[in-house]
Parts: sequence; structure tokens; C-alpha cells
Amino acid sequence: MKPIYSSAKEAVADIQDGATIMVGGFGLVGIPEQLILALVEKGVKDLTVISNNCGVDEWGLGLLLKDKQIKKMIGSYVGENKEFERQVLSGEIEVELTPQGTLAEKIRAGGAGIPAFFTPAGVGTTVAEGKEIREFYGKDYVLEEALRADFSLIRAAKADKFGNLIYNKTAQNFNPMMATAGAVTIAEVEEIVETGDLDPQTIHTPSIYVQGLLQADQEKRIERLTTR
Amino acid sequence: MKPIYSSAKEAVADIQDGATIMVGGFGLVGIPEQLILALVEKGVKDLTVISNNCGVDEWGLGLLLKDKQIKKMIGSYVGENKEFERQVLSGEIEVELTPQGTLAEKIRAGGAGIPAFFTPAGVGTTVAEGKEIREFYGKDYVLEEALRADFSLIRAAKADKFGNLIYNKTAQNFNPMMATAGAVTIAEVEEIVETGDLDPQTIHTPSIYVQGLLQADQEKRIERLTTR
Amino acid sequence: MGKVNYRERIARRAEKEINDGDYVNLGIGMPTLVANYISEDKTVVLQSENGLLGIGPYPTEDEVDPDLINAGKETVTSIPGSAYFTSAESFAMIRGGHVDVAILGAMEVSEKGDLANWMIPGKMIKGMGGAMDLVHGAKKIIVIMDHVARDGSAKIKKECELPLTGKQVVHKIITERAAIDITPDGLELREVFEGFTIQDVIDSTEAPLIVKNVIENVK
Amino acid sequence: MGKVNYRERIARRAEKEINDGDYVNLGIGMPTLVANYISEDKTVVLQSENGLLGIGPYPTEDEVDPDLINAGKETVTSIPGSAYFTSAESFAMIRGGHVDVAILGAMEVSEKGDLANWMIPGKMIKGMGGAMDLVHGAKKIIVIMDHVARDGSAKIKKECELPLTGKQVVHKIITERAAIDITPDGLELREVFEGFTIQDVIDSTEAPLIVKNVIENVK
Repeated sequence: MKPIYSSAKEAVADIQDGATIMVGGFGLVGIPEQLILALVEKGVKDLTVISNNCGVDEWGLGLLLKDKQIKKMIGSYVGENKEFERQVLSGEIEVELTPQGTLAEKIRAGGAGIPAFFTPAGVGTTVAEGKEIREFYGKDYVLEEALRADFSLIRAAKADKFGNLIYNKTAQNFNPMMATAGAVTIAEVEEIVETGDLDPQTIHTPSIYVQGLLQADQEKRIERLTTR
Repeated sequence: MKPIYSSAKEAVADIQDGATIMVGGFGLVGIPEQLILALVEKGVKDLTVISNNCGVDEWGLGLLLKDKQIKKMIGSYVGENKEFERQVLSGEIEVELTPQGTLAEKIRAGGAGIPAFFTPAGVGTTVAEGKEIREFYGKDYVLEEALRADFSLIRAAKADKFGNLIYNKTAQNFNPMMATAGAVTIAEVEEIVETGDLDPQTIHTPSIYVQGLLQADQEKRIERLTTR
Repeated sequence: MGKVNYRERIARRAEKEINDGDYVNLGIGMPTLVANYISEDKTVVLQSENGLLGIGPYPTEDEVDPDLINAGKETVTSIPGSAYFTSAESFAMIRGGHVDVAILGAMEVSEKGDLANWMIPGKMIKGMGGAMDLVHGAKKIIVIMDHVARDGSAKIKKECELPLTGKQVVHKIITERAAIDITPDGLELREVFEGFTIQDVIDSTEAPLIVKNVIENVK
Repeated sequence: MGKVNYRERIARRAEKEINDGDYVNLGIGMPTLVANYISEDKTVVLQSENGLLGIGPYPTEDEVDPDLINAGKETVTSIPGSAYFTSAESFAMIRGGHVDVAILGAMEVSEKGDLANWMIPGKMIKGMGGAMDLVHGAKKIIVIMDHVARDGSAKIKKECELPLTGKQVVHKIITERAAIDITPDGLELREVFEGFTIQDVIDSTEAPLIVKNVIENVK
């Protein structure tokens, strides 16, 4: 029922210069690897990217950074990416650092028709500067507005042809909220199964949020291999 | 790891007159049957009850209504309960009717540390009277505050001993949010399995939200049996 | 044409508002009937605000599961490709603009698209249920109802007298007599159904109607 | 006692702040070490803000799953009774006050419990990650860190100079030299660790310390 793209190139064909895109993943886990590579190849520029991290220097969103395709980055953590830190400190890239929970909630709110909400995170810090502060039950909270995107590029383990998605372990992270907050959500999945093959009680992302599917093998690079 | 009560009576022992309780379920589906019966038996009074519906005349929360144990009801739909409608129209019970989505979100917010949020539901109606209205992107939204409870009484299909919960089909409804918004959450479950027996990818309510478990058989009365 | 057939005609006409691939929420009562008339050419996924995407037909007696109901509390089944979720997720879906069409009943609709369908002060309180969220969330809001009240009084009014469910939210009204669009200029009469005349519809509607391109004798 | 052993001592001391049955979030770096010292008498469930409740030990080489990491991006395992969820759910848990203890690293802590641990203007930007949410959500916020910076300057100050992570959020500071509570009256020195004197701690702390009931020579 949902379009299945024949290539990553086809999947990102409608993404134009200046687009706002959400990209799923935490570190390199759960990132839509092939969709990102397709954006690099397409050379689309002036992107506003909403993603918790910005990849590493040679993989994931780090590739878009290196090519200076990102105008503005909204995320919570840049620690692992030297080129990102360099572009931020030199002012080459605009960055909006957002507490991770606030980022997750802003994206959820965007997908859920909630334009703004109060949260304690960031009160008394630079994050709350210029924003409304209000007291509830004797504690201060800051008003944060929702985020939406033109496109959400996400990664799941399995999809059925309706577009229902199941994620693997901690590869879930930001993907389900981003699926809800993109005007167009494209899911890169490891496997597409027949409609009806997924248990409806275990669906993480219901099909209503998904506009297109791409089956693609994943490298799943490991950032910090740590063993016993 | 979580206490397993030997009876519904023991499970509700700490609930005192004047308590605010959330009770899961939609209609009669997913209600904590035995915990409600224990509240009736206990005769606890002046309750503020937060629940989407208020049972039917002879079952579920309707039993608490009949005994006049409820001082105030916060819910979205009372249509199926004649005694409720009578008490509301006669002013015997205080009622705060809340749009169903707003109710669900207020409870989620309560559990998620969000004190208030804006929603479009109810703008221009009596629901928004006395509340702040603010425009975002050219549309009006009303500010709604979070709900929390002293106790949340919920119903699940399965629990493990850690307190992880899985619900059955549409018996999920309000239960997962209520699990997060009770200072003490007591889950009435059809089956308790060993820790490790539930697939961690299919958990609906993680154990962190659950303070106690009761295994109890369910009558599962059907409000509107409709067949082909 | 009896009342029952009117209901069927309304449901059949409402079905035409649904496109292939749409996600649709059907309200309690007459709107639920629309499910029976969805064309086999269309893949339509029905959302139930109590936490189900993909309502199936009513169960056989053997299939009845007391834990599986629709928002009207009727026992139902679910289709292949369905998903269950919480009420919060369900209304995230609704409020977030992901549902394509909502078909609701009404007590009154105003010419501006105001809707009243949840209470009669001092007489009847059902509660708004999910209607106040739906009217702000679904991309297209269709009201289906009897054209007039039991006492013959108009239900399509200049202003609603009953407490509102939502202001300026309805896009289209379908009754046993007519299909009417709510436009920025007011109510525009689009179709008059067999057995009624344009004048019949005008006479039984309190609000003024724009009558420009009306298709008459629609079956 | 070398640096490595100091880290172990700090981690062992921090472990004492965790009760049986607690849900605990351990920050990146030294806080992660605390997991190695949790008493076998306690059932403790570790929360990872990237969507896991129930972090297990590091995997054997055969067990490594690239889709299973902690918030520090290290490959981990999960324990029986664990659950996976979204980042939104993870922070609902954190912000909603469900996590009993959070143990975090710090660059600076003030006598009021202000915490700075996410950037040095013009020099280093790591981002705040989940720290700004954690400091407002967890019931008890423990900071563990070196008592002084590499250049010997104090990290426990009257006022933080670096951009804050949160204001008045820290409950306890544990370093290689001391355990200090943040109280409404200021910093109260509770324990001084073996190898250091009360005076050592006072000298290496910029903010004044309340010295009333101090346990000395703690191992």
C-alpha cells in the first residue's frame, strides 16, 4: 500500500535545497545509512537538519557536514564529531543545541499537534534565554515549541507493506517520534514483510505515519566497540 | 522485585478517603475489575476519579458511583451510564468533562514531567473557558495542565516480576499513561510471568512505572456485543 | 424511501469523500455505517480512537474478543496490517493531522462550520469523547446527520444554540436531503438527493444557502 | 593511590547512594564505572537515555549487537526484565521523576548546587545531551568528579563560571577527596577520604564548607 522505492536516490528525489529534514538515530545506531548517502550524492544544500547527533567524521550525517550541505543543525550532542565542533566554533554552521529530552519532546509534539509545552530542562541556562518562563507548583518551567520537518528520514528493522514499523533494540531512539513529525516520512528498513506478518501488538510505528519505504542493507558501524 | 499482593483488598489498603485515583479502561475494556470491587468493599469516600468513562450502572466505576463514593469525576464520556448522568444533572457529583485526547495528553504530561501544554481541542467551547488561549502559526490553542494521581489502578494482560507490562489489543487505551502518572501505580494483571519471559521489544509499560502487582481473573463484561 | 434507506443513502454518499489509501475515523452511530459501504477498489484504514488502526468487520460469534472494541464499544475485529496503541498515541495521530477524514454526527451545524454534538444543557450530557480533538485534527471533517430534528426544526443554522464541539471546523454536511459545503462565503448547496427539491432544502435549512451549481436528483 | 584507584574509590562510594530496587541513570565517563561496583545484594536497574531500561554488562565479542548501545555509545547487553523504548518515552521517565538516582560528571559545581558540564565557550562544545533533563528529573542528583581541575584550580565554587547545565539541582558531590552534601545552608562536608585531611578539602574547595559532623579517613 505504501510506495516502495527502488533506490535511495529515488527515495530522496523530492528533497530540495533549503529543506528541513529530521534524521533518526542516536550516535550511529538507527541512522538511515543509505538515505544519508543519497543526500550526499544528490548534493542538496542549505539543509536544516534535526538529529540528536551529527554522525562521525566519516559516516552518517558527518558526510553532509564535510560537504557543507548543512546550514543549520538542531541536536543535543556533538561531542563525537571534530568537524562539527570546528564548524560550530568557527561559526560556519548555525547550531541550536537542545536538551535531549526537550528535543525528543519537541519532535513528539510536532507530530502530535501540540504546538508548545512547558519543561523544566534548561531553566536558568542559556537554553531558556528569550523564552517564556512560568511557575507551576512552585517550580520554574520554560516554554518550548514543537518541531516539524519537510521530510523525516528514519531507520527501522522491519516494515510491512502498509508501512507499519518495528525497530531493533536501541535503534529505536528518535526514529518513532520523527516518523510522526515529517510532512513526508521515508523509512529505510532492513526487511519488508507482507502485510499481516507483523503482530499488531508489537508495532512501534503505525503505518499512518509512513509515506514511503526503502529496503536497504546496513553497515551498522560501531562507534565504541566495548567488550567484557 | 515488585510486591505482588495476595488480594485486591491488600492492594488498595493504602487508598484513603479523599484520594485522587486514576482508573484505566475505555468503557469496560481494560478496567481493573477486582481493584474497583475492592474499593467498593472498602467503602472509601470522597474520591476524585480520573477515568475516560465511569463504567455502567452495575459494573466497573458505576459501582462506586452508585455508592456515592465519588466526589469528583474527570473524564470524557458519560453516555453509557444513567446514574452518572443523573448525578451530574442533579449536581450530586462534580464533573470535569475533558476532550478525550486532552485527557490522554494531560495524563501523559503528568507522568512525563510536563506541567502544561497547548492543544487545539476545546478552543471556542466551554472547555476553554477561563483558560489561556494563545495563537501559534495562525491558529488558536488552549493551555491545559497536567494531571497526576495519588494512585493509578490499571489493568494489563501480562506482567513479569520486575513489573513490566503488556496489554491485550484495545485493553491498552488509557492504562499505559495512567501507569506513569500515579504516585503509586498498582497493576491488576491476568498473568504474572517470570522476569525475562517477556520480549523487551514488546513491553508496553516499562517496570519503572509500576509499584505493585495483583494477579486476578477478569470477567471482561461486554458492553455491546456486536456480531456479523 | 424509509428512514433506514435514508441512512444507507447518507452512508453511501459519505463514502465518496474517502479516497484510496485514506486513514479514516468514523464517529459513533450513523458514521459507523459508512464502513459497510467502502468500495472494494479502495484500501481504507479505519482508526478507532480507543487505540486501533485497522478496524475489521464485526466478529463472528466465535471471534468475539471482549478486549477488542471500537470507540462505540462494539466488539470488532482487526484487519491484517492493523496496529494497537495507547489513547495518547491515538490522539497524537488525530491532533497531529495524520487522519485524512473524520465523519461525525451532529445535533447542530452553523453556516460557519461550527459543530454542536455533545450536550443539551440541563437535559442530556454524553460528554464530548474524542470529538473535540477530531474536529481540529483530521484533514477533512464531514458531518452526516438527519437534515432536520425530530420536531422538524432546522439543524443547519446561522448560529448553533447548543454548546459547541468546535468552531469553524466542519468542511461538508451530508444529510438525506442534500450535500452542502462550508465555504468562506457561507454554505454552498452542492447536491440535492432524489425525492427532494432545491426549495425543500432551502425551506428546511435555517442558514442561507448559496445555490449556484447544484446537481439535482442525486440517487 | 593513583588516579585509576581514585576513580574506583569514587565509583564505590557513589554506589552507596543507590538503594535496593532503585532505577538509576549513569552519565558518560566516570559515572559509567559505578555499574561495576553495584552490590550483588541489590537489584538495581540501569536506565540508558537512548531507550533502554536494564543495561547489562558489556558483551562478549560474540554477543556484540551494533543496535544495542548505552548513552555513551558503547556496545552493551540488556538484562532479563529489560525494556526498549523511544527517546521521548525515555525522557518522560526521566523528567517525570521516575528515576531514583542520576550520577553525573561535572566541570564545575556551585555551593547552591548549580552544575556546569556541557561546554567551555569558544573552546569546547560537546552539547548537553540528556544532562539538562536528568538534573530536573531524577529524585537524587549525585555529581562525581575530580576534586580539582588539571591545573589545580577548584571545581567546587561559589558560582559556576561556565554555562550552566542546571541551577540548584545537585544533591551530593563525591570526589577522590570528599563527599559533600548541598544543603539549604550551603555545602556540608560529610566525609573525607583516606589520604586527605579536612584542611586539604577546605583548601581545594573555593566555596565555604560547613564542617560539623565529618567522618574522616573513609576508605
